[in-house]
Amino acid sequence: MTQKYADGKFGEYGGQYVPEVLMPAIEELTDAYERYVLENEDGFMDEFRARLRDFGGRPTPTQYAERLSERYDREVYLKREDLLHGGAHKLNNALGQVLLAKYMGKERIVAETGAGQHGTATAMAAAHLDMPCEIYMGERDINRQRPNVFRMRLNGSAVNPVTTGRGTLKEAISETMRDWATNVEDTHYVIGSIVGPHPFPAMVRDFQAVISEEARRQLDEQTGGLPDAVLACAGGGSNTMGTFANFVDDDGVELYAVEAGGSSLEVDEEEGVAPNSASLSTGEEGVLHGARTKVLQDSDGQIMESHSVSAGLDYAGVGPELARLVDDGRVQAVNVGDVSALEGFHRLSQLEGIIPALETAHAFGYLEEHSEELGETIVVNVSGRGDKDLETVIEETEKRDIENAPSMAEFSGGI
Amino acid sequence: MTQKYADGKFGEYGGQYVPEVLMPAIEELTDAYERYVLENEDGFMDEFRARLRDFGGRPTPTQYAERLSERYDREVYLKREDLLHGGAHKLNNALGQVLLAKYMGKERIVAETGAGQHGTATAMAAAHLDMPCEIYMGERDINRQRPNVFRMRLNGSAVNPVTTGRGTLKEAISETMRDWATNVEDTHYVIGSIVGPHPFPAMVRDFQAVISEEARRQLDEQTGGLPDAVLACAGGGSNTMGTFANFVDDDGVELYAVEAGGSSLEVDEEEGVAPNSASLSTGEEGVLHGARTKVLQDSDGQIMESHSVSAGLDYAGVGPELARLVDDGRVQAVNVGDVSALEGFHRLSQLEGIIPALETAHAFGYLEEHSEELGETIVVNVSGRGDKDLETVIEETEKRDIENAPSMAEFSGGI
Amino acid sequence: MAGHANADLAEAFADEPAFVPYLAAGDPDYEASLEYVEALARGGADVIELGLPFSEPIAEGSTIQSAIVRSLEGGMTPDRFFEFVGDLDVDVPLVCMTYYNLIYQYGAESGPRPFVERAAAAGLSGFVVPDLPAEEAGPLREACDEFGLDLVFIVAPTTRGDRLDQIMSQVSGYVYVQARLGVTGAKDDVSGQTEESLERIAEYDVPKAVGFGIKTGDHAERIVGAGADGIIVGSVLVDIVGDGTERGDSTETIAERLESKARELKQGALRGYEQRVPQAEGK
Amino acid sequence: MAGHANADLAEAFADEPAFVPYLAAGDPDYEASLEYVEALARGGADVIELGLPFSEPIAEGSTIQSAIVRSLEGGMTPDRFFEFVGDLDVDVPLVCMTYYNLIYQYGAESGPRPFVERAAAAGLSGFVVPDLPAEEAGPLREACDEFGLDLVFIVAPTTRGDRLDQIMSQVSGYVYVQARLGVTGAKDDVSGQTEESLERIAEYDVPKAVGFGIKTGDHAERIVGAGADGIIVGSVLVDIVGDGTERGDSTETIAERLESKARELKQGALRGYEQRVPQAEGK
Ligand SMILES: Cc1ncc(COP(=O)(O)O)c(C=O)c1O
Ligand SMILES: Cc1ncc(COP(=O)(O)O)c(C=O)c1O
Repeated sequence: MTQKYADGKFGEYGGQYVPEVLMPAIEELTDAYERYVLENEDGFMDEFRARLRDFGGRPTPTQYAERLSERYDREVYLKREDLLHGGAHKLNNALGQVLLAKYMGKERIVAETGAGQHGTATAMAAAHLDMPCEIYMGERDINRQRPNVFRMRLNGSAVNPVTTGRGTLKEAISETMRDWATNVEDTHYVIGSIVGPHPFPAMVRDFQAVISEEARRQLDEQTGGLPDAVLACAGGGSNTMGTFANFVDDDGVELYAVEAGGSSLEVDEEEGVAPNSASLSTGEEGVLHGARTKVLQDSDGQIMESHSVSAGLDYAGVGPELARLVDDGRVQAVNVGDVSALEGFHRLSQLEGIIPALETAHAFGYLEEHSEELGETIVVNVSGRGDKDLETVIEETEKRDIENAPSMAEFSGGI
Repeated sequence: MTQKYADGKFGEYGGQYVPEVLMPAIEELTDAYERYVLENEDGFMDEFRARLRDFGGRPTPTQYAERLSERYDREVYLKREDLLHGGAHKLNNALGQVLLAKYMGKERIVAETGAGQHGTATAMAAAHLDMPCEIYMGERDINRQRPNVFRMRLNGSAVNPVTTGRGTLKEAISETMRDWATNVEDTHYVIGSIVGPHPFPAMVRDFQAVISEEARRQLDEQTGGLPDAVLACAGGGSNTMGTFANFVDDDGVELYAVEAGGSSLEVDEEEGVAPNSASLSTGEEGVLHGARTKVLQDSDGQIMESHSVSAGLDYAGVGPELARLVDDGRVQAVNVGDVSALEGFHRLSQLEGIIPALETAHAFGYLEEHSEELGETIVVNVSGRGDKDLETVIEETEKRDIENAPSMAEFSGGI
Repeated sequence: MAGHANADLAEAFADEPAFVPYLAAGDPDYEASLEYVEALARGGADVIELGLPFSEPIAEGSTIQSAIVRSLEGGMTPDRFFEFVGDLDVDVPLVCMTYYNLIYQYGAESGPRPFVERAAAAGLSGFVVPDLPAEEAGPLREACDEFGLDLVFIVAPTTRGDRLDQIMSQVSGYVYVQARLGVTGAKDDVSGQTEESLERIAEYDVPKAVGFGIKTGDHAERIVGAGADGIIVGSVLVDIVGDGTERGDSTETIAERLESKARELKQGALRGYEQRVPQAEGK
Repeated sequence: MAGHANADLAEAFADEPAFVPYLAAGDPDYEASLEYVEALARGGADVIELGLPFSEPIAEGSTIQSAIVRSLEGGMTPDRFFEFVGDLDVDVPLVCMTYYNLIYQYGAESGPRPFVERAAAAGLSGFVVPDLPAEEAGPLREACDEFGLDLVFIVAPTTRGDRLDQIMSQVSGYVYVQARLGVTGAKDDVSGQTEESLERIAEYDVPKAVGFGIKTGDHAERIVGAGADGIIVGSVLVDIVGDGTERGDSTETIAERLESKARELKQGALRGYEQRVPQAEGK
């Protein structure tokens, strides 16, 4: 577990750009983070680890991928976060934060969600720990991600539609911050990635760092050494930093954050729209949702609407720590577009019997395009499973005529 | 791993009631089962175990269920097969059989599926092990379980609609046997439960026995002892026998096979319909799909159509070994109806943050109704996750006005 | 002839190649089905296999499955089946083809005996039970012996060695030689596996009737020419019933078609036998 | 008065309680918005907070969010905003309320200086930046000092101890006392937290303007009665613009409503002050 940057600054990135009303809560949270997470006070981290194991299903395996290895003539290993309870790495963080809220004596949880993955993870953790929970979700996302909305409701969470703006993740985060500002005394805001004001970026990273802690050990057990390259898709960046954290000090290990290139890296300033979510690759320094970081914005500083075939990568910002590591040259910010991601999705499904999340599929798109530059031993994080994406895959595969896909004809109307 | 009844007879149950054309294949399979599975020839079982770990995500946890324990004032533990790759215990068997087929030099896999859980598990295993695979599925089930059909297609399997009879699991099994009879020389039939002719019941049990092997050890680590009761839902009975296998010799451990009571235990002889799938509780000895076992049949011996809110329990037969253990009084055959299962589904979702398969939910229905008779320490097998059941839950919950369910109003039209 | 020889079945193969047609009893209804079976007798059947439909016919292809569904929907049951046999006006031996569960469940007492007793009383000569392998056949074999009925077994292209011996030690009446892998169903070619199969069982002293896929007089000719003692024909006849019923043809029309198809097959078998006899004599 | 006192803002609070209304510049369009702001001045505004809309207004409730959306859709940008300020015919001090990213991104050089320079040139008197806590405010504070502008900070009901000191050491012009937890939005009651908040900061020598939720002259009266040096009113005015626009009312009608609402609020504040003065003198 890394404990770096506990001051909340990653070079010029990070900080706490939030309304004053939230500052005391953030100070309280920072204090709790330092005591419980960093110092393991009251055995917090022990309990967290135990719950991750028994409730979450950790450790997840680091699997040798036979057919991909053959295809690329190198050793490809898969870190299987898709096997975590809930179907994505998101639970590591959600469980950590809900448990922390309990230790802090909070009585209520709020969270934002985009695709619904963080929302479902938080709803599961809240049910498990018996915490009332409300999830904010853009109205458009609610309509796009109905199964996830239903799962949250099944777990007993309220799902509050956000109708402002374009009704997606960006607006949901803003709205959750508003709820928090109103109910700050008894409420904890479970943010879904390594974004937001300090201590969130550091804390979420620490909760997710279990991914690389395990992967590093498991790979060593299997190969007796370190990988040459580690790949993870990056939206807000929580699975990315979780996958990188314990490799950052290993200079020989190249780290690749694979962003969503969407349909193009060009932006439409007029419309305020970026047809991608590649904030690490193409964003500019700015302040969004409480932190200074790389942001997709127009020249005035207005935040742009991002776009990706994968809802979970569809965010205009990125974690400040990743922004810093990219500037430092420690992490390579790369990206692949929608088509490459869809091909990656079908490839992993067919060759390895693992249907990945569309977010995850971006990492496999990059692997296909650049395997030769990645050295002998490669670890790819399978950040989530693709069950949530089946409808999208049908639609987007058909639209684009993806080469390696099975015929979608019989599923045209949806499933 | 139990190795009992390797002769294929469980008292009067079991046997090999199949067309002569299949007998040589069954003898070949029996030989392979004995050598590879029972004797670990060529390290088969070691490879199987390693793949279950790295690809499947084993071991799955045995989790202490805090809120259920509190509710019932006893210690409730959950064996988390829902965390296995694919979302149900089914992969244990599918992976074992596809691997065995490889060891046997077979070049093609066929399988039947009802709800699609065994089909998706087999498709995943086949993709993982690079085996061409065709899945037979009743046409009605294909229409009811579209997401699972799509998942199989994504993994590269063909899905063959079965139009005979009422187009459900029973017909799919018959049809797969026909394919096997036609292509018996290069094809292995991956049957989905502890049913069918010997060696399937024993072999599938041995592949699934990893569940109880782990649960027994994990519970001992946590409590220093054995449970008083073990509960598992029973359709064909593979997860049941997997969960019981390593407890059968522990006389103090009561074993409960929870069947689907459906809407009623009465049968409609006229229509040839049983509004339940409680073959252990109410079936009569008969011969179905290659084995003598307990069967839902009319007084002539015609097999009845079974019914349950959970597609995966909806089968007129049951594994011969379970039939024997019930006759011996070692296993209690119990059942709960659709309503109790739906309530169990919502209860586990809300209290523990685990959305179970509707099959699994039957075990929790029984726990609710009979917790007081089950002793101090209870293990319940969570045989699968409920993502596949969301549409059904909406429909069936609404229809019945289930008390502890969240309002379904906003999901009325489906999700 | 093997150790068991209870009924009159083997006699049907004694003089010339036997034509053994199959129909599902009660397809599509009781009355019409009586006509159809009688038409087969008129067309030259030497033995008739009468299907007693079971809900899970794992050894049948789609043609016979459909016949079974029609017959079940028409209300066929084991008791109706025995009535049917009694009502039939034919004078060739009748074999009941069904699945083991129906035999096993019949009557108050568990086991096959009540079914066999009733079958004997109805005048049946024997059984073919496709899901009952020799290993599990003991009780039924015993009951057949008790009531003087034959028990026909199927030998598949894959059956060899010990299995073959075991089957042959249990069989009586005739052995059903499955011409190809798979399930029942009419095919457009004659399986090359037939001669090989016949050769494999040549040494056993029991009539060999070849089935699975025979469709025309020419098929029949070639199969008997290859040494078969009889031909078993099902799907092509069931198709005549199914297609005719679907088209709304009259019972008489369909019965005529069956009779003429039967004649074609029987003639084919006889032609095959004629080609063979001199050769056989020449040896 | 704290260490920074750059502009004329504090003066507006010197003689009597200040009425500080808020509107989003450019809501719903440039021309109408000029009229509306001028109406507020006519109605008695002592200082006007002009919102420069940002796409992620995390501190605003739904009323002001909607205004921001309307203004952005009307084409408002930082440069248009400065134009807007230039085009306004009012003679009260103007405060720019916006989010830090717009300040930070403005101009070629990175950091807040270009924005502040331009604001000063446009005649603005200061800033309120709800997402800029004192800890991160250094560079903006410096630029304000350089160009002689005030930097207003918000004090929340939860702000205490060291945080309060730190904010108070950075504030200039006036302190924005947030009357309740949460985000902006008109409420039907006066928060009980107001008096407590005012007491907590009584010792600091800077005008205290209370905002968040003030809706009527009565609210204003009670808040000033409780010791506030001014009232900040946003959502209820923004609602007048929003509702009127939606109903299709004319710009003049809406402007008149704003002016009369402003008058009501200002009068309320004055009444509250009158109640207080004798008491204060009585002490
Ligand atoms: C499966 C999966 N992977 C990746 C992401 C991206 O998030 P982050 O970059 O914060 O890990 C998401 C977000 O929903 C996700 O669901
Ligand atoms: C989750 C789950 N549990 C249980 C079953 C029942 O099967 P069996 O009794 O063979 O374990 C199924 C079958 O699909 C299933 O999917």
